[in-house]
This record gives sequence, C-alpha cells and structure tokens, in this order.
Amino acid sequence: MPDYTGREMMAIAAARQINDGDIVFCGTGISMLAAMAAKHICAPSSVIFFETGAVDSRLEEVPLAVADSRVMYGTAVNGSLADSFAVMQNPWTGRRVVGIMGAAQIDPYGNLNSTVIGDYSRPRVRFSGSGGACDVASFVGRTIIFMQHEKRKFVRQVDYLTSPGWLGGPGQREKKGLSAGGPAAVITNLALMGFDTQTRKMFLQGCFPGVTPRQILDNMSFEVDISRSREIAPPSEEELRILREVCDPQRLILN
Amino acid sequence: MPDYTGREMMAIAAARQINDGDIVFCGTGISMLAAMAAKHICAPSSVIFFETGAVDSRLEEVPLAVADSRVMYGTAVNGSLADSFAVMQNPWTGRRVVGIMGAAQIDPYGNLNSTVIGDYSRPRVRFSGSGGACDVASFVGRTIIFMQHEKRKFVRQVDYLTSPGWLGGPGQREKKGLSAGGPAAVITNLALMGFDTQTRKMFLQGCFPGVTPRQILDNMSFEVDISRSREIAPPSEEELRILREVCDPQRLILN
Amino acid sequence: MNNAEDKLLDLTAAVRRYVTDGCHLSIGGFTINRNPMAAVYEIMRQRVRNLHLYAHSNGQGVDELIGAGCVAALEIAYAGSGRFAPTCIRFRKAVEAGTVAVEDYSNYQMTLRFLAGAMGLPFLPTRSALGSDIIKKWGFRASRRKSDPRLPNHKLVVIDNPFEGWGNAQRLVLVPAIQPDVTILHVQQADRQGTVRIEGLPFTDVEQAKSARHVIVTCEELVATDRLREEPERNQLPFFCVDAVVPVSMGAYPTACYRHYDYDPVYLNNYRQAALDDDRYPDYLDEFVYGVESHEALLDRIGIDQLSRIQADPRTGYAVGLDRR
Amino acid sequence: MNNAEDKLLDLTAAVRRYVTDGCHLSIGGFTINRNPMAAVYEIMRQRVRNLHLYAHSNGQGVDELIGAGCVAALEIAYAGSGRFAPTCIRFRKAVEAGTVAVEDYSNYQMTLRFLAGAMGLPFLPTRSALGSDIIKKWGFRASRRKSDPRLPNHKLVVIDNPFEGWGNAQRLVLVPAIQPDVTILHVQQADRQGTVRIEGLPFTDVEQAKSARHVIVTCEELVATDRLREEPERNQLPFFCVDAVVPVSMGAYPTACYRHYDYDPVYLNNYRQAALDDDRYPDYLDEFVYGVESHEALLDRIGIDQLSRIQADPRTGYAVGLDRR
Repeated sequence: MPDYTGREMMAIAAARQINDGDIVFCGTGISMLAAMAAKHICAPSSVIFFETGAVDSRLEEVPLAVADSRVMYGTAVNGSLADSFAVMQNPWTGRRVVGIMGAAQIDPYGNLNSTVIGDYSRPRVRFSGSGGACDVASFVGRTIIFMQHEKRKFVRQVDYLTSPGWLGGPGQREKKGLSAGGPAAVITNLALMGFDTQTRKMFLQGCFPGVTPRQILDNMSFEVDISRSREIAPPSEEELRILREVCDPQRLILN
Repeated sequence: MPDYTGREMMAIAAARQINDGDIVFCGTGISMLAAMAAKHICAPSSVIFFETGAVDSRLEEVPLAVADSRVMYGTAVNGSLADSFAVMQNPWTGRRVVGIMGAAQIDPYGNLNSTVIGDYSRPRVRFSGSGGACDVASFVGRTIIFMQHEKRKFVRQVDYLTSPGWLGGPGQREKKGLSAGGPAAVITNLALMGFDTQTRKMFLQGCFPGVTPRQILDNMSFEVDISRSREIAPPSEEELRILREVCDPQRLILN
Repeated sequence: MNNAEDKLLDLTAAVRRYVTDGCHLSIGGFTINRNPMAAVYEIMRQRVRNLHLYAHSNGQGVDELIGAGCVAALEIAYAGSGRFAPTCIRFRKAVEAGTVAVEDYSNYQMTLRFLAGAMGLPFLPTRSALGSDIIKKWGFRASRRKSDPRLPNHKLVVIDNPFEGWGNAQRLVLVPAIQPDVTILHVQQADRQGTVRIEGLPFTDVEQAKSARHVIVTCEELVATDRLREEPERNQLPFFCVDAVVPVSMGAYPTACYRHYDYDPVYLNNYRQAALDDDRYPDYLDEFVYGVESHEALLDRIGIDQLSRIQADPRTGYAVGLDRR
Repeated sequence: MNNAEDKLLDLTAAVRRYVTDGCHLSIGGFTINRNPMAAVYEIMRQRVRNLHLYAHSNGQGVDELIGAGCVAALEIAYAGSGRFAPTCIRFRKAVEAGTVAVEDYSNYQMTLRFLAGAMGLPFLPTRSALGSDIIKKWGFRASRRKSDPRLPNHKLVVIDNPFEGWGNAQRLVLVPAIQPDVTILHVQQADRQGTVRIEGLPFTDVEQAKSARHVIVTCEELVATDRLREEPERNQLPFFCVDAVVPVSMGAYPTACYRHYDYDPVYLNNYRQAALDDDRYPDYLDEFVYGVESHEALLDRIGIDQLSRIQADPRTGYAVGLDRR
C-alpha cells in the first residue's frame, strides 16, 4: 500500500464522489484538486466550473484562487459572476451542479458557518464570509463539504449560519424556499460522513484506513450514527500519481 | 427656397430637436434618418443608440430595421437587449436619452397607441405592438414622437395605451412610478407640437411653411392651444444635402 | 441539456424530437435578422400544430409560423419586419380573425421574462409600462391562466417598493418568467459539444436559450472546439445549455446573418405581396415551403445569382450597396 | 458620466476629483485578480477617510484600504486573497477590533445588488440565503439605516411569490440596489472616449461600473477608438458610462491582469507577513505605499527582475511555471 498524506486521502475521497457528467462548482484549494483529479479518475466528462464565470477551464496549473488567471485559459465561456450563479439557480442546469466547499463550523444537518465565531456584532474570530458558498448551498443539486475533524468545528449549533444545509431537518429547505438539493457528503481528514435520507442528520459513512469510529466521535461535539460505517479504500497508486504528477506537481495545495 | 417633401421636413424638424451630447434612441424608419442627420446638423457628439443593443453605430447605409446588420458595424459595444433597456432605465444614463418613436394614435397628453384599433380582445385593426416604445416612454428623459396629422390619429382617448406619455396630466407619471421624463415634441407632416410644462397638454408650437393653424385643428379630433404658434424654418440647402446625399441616397426611407 | 461530446443532429430529426404539437416554443433573432428560418420552415413542413410561441420582436419567423397555421397562442412585444412589414401581415390577419390568442408585453418585459427563466426566478421587476394598458388589459383571461399550469396566474403584478422609495421607485411591475420547452437559435458558429459564438448583436438569444428546457442551435459554421476556445470571451452559450447542434448553411435566410449574408429584399418583398393576398398565400407556401424538401433545396430554388447578391462584405458584415427597394 | 471625446486624466487628479472623504466607493476585480491597485494605493496616499466600500469578493484591494484606515464601513460577500490569505488579515483584525462596520451578503447577492443599480431598479430577487443568518443578522442596525439616506432601510426583504408558486418558488429574497458614488476598474484596454475592453473573466466589473454615478477606468493600454471598434463584441462598457480614463502600466500589480501579468507571490507573501504583525505593518505602508510617489515608483522599487518573472505567457495569459509557493 503506498504512503499518502491526510490531504491526499481527502482529495481522492472527494474526487470519487463526482459523477461523470456533473458540473463541478469548485472553491479555492483542495476542492479544485478534487475536481481536477476526478476528471482523470472517474468523471472524464465532468465540467469544472467556477463562480467567477469560467466554464470548463483547461487547468494546466493549479489555481490559487477562483479568480486566478489559470481558470480563464481554454474555457468554453468566460462569463460573469451574474452568469455563473444563474447557471446554479437555473433549474435545468442547477440540478446537475455538485458544489464543493469548506467552512469553519458544521452542524448535524450540514449547515455551515464561514463568517464569525462568537456574536456577529462583536465577533471573536472573523472569517472571509460567504463568498459564493451560501448561493451554491441554496441552489444546487448536491454539495460536498470539506472539514477538519475537530470538536470545535463539528458543533451542535453553528455560531452563524452562512450556508444552508438541511436547516432543521426534513422538508425545511422546501419550506423556506430553497432548492430540493442539499449536503450529500462531508469529507474530513478522518472520515466520510453522509446524511440520512429520512432524518437528514449526519452519519458516519466510512472511516479512512486506520481510523476507528470511536476516534470520529471523539472529534465531534455531537453524536452521529456509526452503525453504517465501512472502511474507505486508500488511494490507489494511480490515483496518487494523478494527484501528485498531473494536478499539483508543485504541491501548492497538497502541502 | 429649395424644394422639399413633407417627409424631408419632418426628418429635419426632428433632427433639430436633438441636442449635442444626447443619447438618441432610434426606432425604424424616419427616426433613424433624423438621428443620422442630427449628427451632421446640430449634434455632432450625439450618440445613436438602438434598443437592439448597438451603441454609436457607424451608419454608412440607412438600416431598414433596428436589427439590420448595418447597426452592428463599427459600434462601441454590441450589447444585448437586456443591456440596452438597462441603459434607459438606469437613472444616470437614462436621463440623457432622447427617444424617437411613432404610433398609430396619440392623445392630448402624448399617450401613444401602437397596439390595436377597437377592442383589445377583438381588434378591428392590429398593429405591431409596443416593441421597445413602452419601455422608452417609461424610462427616458425626453421623447419625440412622429405622427401623420389626421383626425383618426390625434384622438381624445387612445383605444389602447401602449406607451405612457404624461398620462392624465401633471404629477401622474411620478404617481404611477414612471421616470420624471416624458413627451417633449410631436413632429407631424404639418407641424411641431409641444407640451405645456404646467398642464402637460399638447399645444401647437409651430407650423411648417405654408401651413395655417386652422389646418392643424382641422386635422385633429381635439382642440389645442394655437396662440404660441410660429412658423418653422424650412430645411436649408445644407440640411437637405445631408439628408439626401449622406443619410439616404437610395431614398429607402425618404420615399 | 447534456454534456455529451457530440450533439450533431440533422434538422429533421432535431425538430421531430423537440418541437412537438402543443409545445411551448421560443425562437431567437429580431425582425429581419438571425431568425432560425431553416428550422421555422422545417416546423412548417412537419405541420406541427398548436404551438405556444414566445418572442420579443421576432418578425419573419413568427409571421411564417402563424401563416402556416402552426401557432395557437403567442406572447410577444413586437410583430414587425422593419420596412418590409411594419406590422407582420399574417400575424395581423390572424389576430383580427381571432385565430391566434395574443398576450402583449413590451420588449424589455419580454427580455426580462426570458432572463428570469434563465436565472431560475419566477419574476423580475421593472418600471416599464406603469399606467399603460399593457398592465390593465390581459390577452389570456384569468380563468384560462388558472386552468393551465404552463401559464402564470397573472399577466403582470404591480407591487409597492418594499424598500420604501429606495432607488427612487414607489412602484414596480413584476414580469413572470418564461420557461419554454424548447428554444431554437441560429448562430454564426458552434462546436459539436454545443458551445455557441454569436457575432454582432446577440439580441435576447442567450437568455432565450438559458430559460428553455431544451435548446436547438442551427449554425452557419461547425467549428473545432479548440478554435472556439482560443477566444472564450467571444462565446456566449456554454455547451451544457445545448441539446442539438445542426449545421445549416444560410440557415437564417431570408433574414440576415451578420458577417455572412444580408436579408434578401427580393424574397421579403415577394413574401409581403403573397402575405397580403389570401388567395396567393397558399401558393407561396406550396412553392417555397412545402414544395421544397429542405433548406438547401429552398436555396437552390432561389439560385446562386440572388444569393451572391446578399453575401456580406467582409469589412462591414452586410451587403454594401445592395438594392433594398 | 459624459460623452466628451477625451477623458484622459492622471491618476492623482482622477482620485482627487472623484474619491472624496466619506464617499461610497466600489472597486472591481476579484481576490488576487484585476484589483485596481494603482488607484487603491493612490487613495491610500491621499489619506482619504471614512469610505463606505462595496465589493463582492475583492481581496487585496479591500484589505489594503482597510489596513491604511481609509474605510469606515464595508458591504461585502468575501474578504479573502485565495491561498495567500484565506481571510484577509487587516480586514479580520479591523472587524475583530470593531473599527470597521461590516454588512455581509453572499456573492450572488452582491452581484445582483450592483446589477439592480445598473438596471435602475431598487432591488432584484433571488432564492439565495433563505433560512440563513445572512437574512436574519444585520451588520448595520435598523436605526442607522433609517437615519442615513444613502442606505436602504432594510438589509434584505423576504416576500411570498406574488405569482403563487410560478417558477417553483414559494418565497424570494429581495436584495437592495447599490448606487456607488464612484466605481474604479482596472482593465486591459480602453480608448480616450472611455469604451472598455476586458479580457478573460469580467467578474462583476461591468455591473459595478454601470451602477455608479462616476466611473474611473485605469487601463494597461490606451487603444485607438477605431481599433476597439473593429471587434465591438469584445468591448463591455460603452464610453457614455465612463468619466475618467487613466492609463497605468501594471495598474493591477501586485494582483494579476490576464494576458499581461500574473499576481506577484513574493509581494503577496511579504504583504501577508507584514499584515499579520501590527508592529511591522506601518513599515510596510511607509515603504511600499506612502514612501513611493506613484505606481511607477512602486514598480521601480520592485525591480525589473521580479516584474519580468510574472509577465504573462502569450499562449496561456499567465506566468507559466512561476514559483508560487
């Protein structure tokens, strides 16, 4: 079994969640690597798509921001922000989009905080804010979330609900007026978490090699069902080769 | 005094209404000729602007429709319809737009009908419909209207109010939520009609050479104030040369 | 809408698959420019019926579809073909005869309605038409609207500005989104995947396409994907919005296609004469539409002499000095 | 906004004329690309104070203006500079210290807010953020909003769909228009009249410009009007939207300008180190902003060696193989 880092495992686990034909909304960092890798691993006709308006970028080098000039090269269309978010809010195209995003906090229903820790009017810690995350979470068919598995990040209630997940549970999104889509998976440095289709609550879908369900629970501030957990296959040599040699040879994101 | 036709007089009279710096919204036909002539006569830095999205077209030949390929050549921007109407609804640019349009009927407040004669649900005569006329009339700083001077066209009440003029009189546009602008002039085959700044009612501003105020009244279904009428200067030789040789040498619109 | 690498289809098959009796159809272009005429004629030849047609200011395409009896209902801002027909003639006759139901909007309202559909919104606001009969008079009655789930319950809705005068507006008109079953465009260039490049004015083609469930693109030139991607700034529609790509040379004829050919004044004048005369109109249809089996056959009938007269000048994009009387 | 044929102005004069204490300013660009940095540094040098700043996802420009104490209030979706600063550092410190008031929106909401301003509308609708704290929690209190005529009375308004479920929507968020006093863009090309061509992604620059009362455009290249008009499809902003045209070579430095130069990882990493250290930050300002008299002087200080490393490759539009660690 080849050696690999936690970040590499995360990127591969996310790439495997992408289906052929998906339109993949990428944020900055590891989500871009996952989308780049997916095109070589399992989803050759998935489309890499940025909120900045770039459609199907030819990523010869890994971008360091969604507005990096590298996303503008060889695209089908270089649209505007207004165009890109309309693709996601549009029912025909939006349901085909899978959004990949990170956050500072997540709750059992996949609601995300990327705005503040503490009180909004007097925050203890201020983050970047929503960017396009709230929009993507509101509109698209499916979202995949990257998180570090830590107690302070997996919380009962987020300090600020930036990006709507399943809100308070079944039927809540429809009631509020959001799309029928929602969080499908959380990929952490330890595990793959899913959301129960009945309760919309997070559960442990699988542990990364060498990780126990107990470790998962120890790193969260709320309980999740661990009964359905299975071990996730480690990255194959081919998957690692693609990630390291094709996607990020300079290890700009992987390090 | 040179010979000239009624249509030539109309085009020149309209051209003279255009101020340097105006953004001139043109419809099809004689309004285009007026805008083309104005650039040579009195408003060299006026901008010819089409609802189709063409800005500052280089009109080497007269277009026969606002979507004629001739409006696309040498423009500053070839925008979309969404762009062009936003220029007019936008407060900073919209107030600088003068719209030129025609209609089938007009009432004393400059409200226009270009939709039907008779009942809307069972029309006796059907016309093209609003196109951009209603939008322009709703948004811009000033409109100029072309009409044939006939009783059936100058009516007490239009059969269908397609494009709002001064509606029912002073303050009505603001009350309904329209821009502060409105009809400034009506140019007919006989005369130049203005709108009183107090009452917002149409009045006779001037007769074309050889036309009497009596003739004007005989060709309208409502009374207008004729006390302020003065004779309009005929087209100069230079104005006619521009119109005939520069703007429409094939006489596609002038005939 | 899909990403399949190759969406090439022939026109007969594309129309048969997506343009069915009773469907809600939108066609691109404006008056006498870039109407998808090859597709329009194919729809006529396939005798599609009861179309619910959306356009903003589409002239020739709308008039021909109405003339051939394909259209039951029409939502439109302007039915005219410039100097060739200030009001479209078969349209006028059909409305006066009561054989086509019409709902009138302004041009910007129709644009916003397609844009709302493209944006996935139920409506967009504007200040256009406040105080006008466009708001007061409905072409489709309330009862008809309520009983048809494919029509919004209201033609337009006027609301007070919830931001209390912000933006210097007291009142707004909300225009309901359009989501056609299919939109058909004719464009200058496309690749096999469906990425589209329009030259000159795009009109509302892009919004019309993005609002639709299915999109057929006919194009003058089928271009290699790599070539289109050398200048993505000039492309307007990404491939995932498009279902079928149909190369059709002179596919907008007799309307114009910027940088390729001009409108044909001879054809349009001839059409006007036929359209004005109820006795002659069936002969026009027989000769130029039903009596030819394809757009190529129509162009053959017109002949190379006339077609060469309307070829675009490479400098200006239209036929300089063309006799347009 | 005017049509004067010649709108050329130098940067000092343009900033002095349009960017005044307390004005509502919007700057173009996105994170580390096409920020109007030459203008940002000039604003800092002119010690403009109490700016009300609008951006969607502007990283470097926002952070520098805040760091220099120019900004009193900020409306924004995202303050980050990609991998160089996932959260902008001086922004974070100022918000945590309570020295800058912030109102949070999503990126699409900010885009729609500029678009509403550009369209002359008080608001636009969206479905984004329903159920989130972006709707529930206000940065600017209701009392502050009511007392300032330059702010809308509400952050956001949620309404029921007046078209009763049309478009499959029960509820919509209305986002209020922004009408900045001045918008500043940095673009690749402009002519003396003010027509603008942006290459690569336009972001929301066009909407930001059209929503503003005044527009300053800094450009890499001043191009002849006739040349821009050979391909009008590639131009985005007509001259009548622009007040001042200021040619500034490398005017987006240290952020990128597609097809001209890349972002400078050395400068941005150096900036991050300085921004993290309250003691070092004044030295950064003294050395790179206040201590140089113009953008040209800043570029001289950086030196030709480093600048040549970030020159764009003509094939890709960025600096291939640049060491970006």
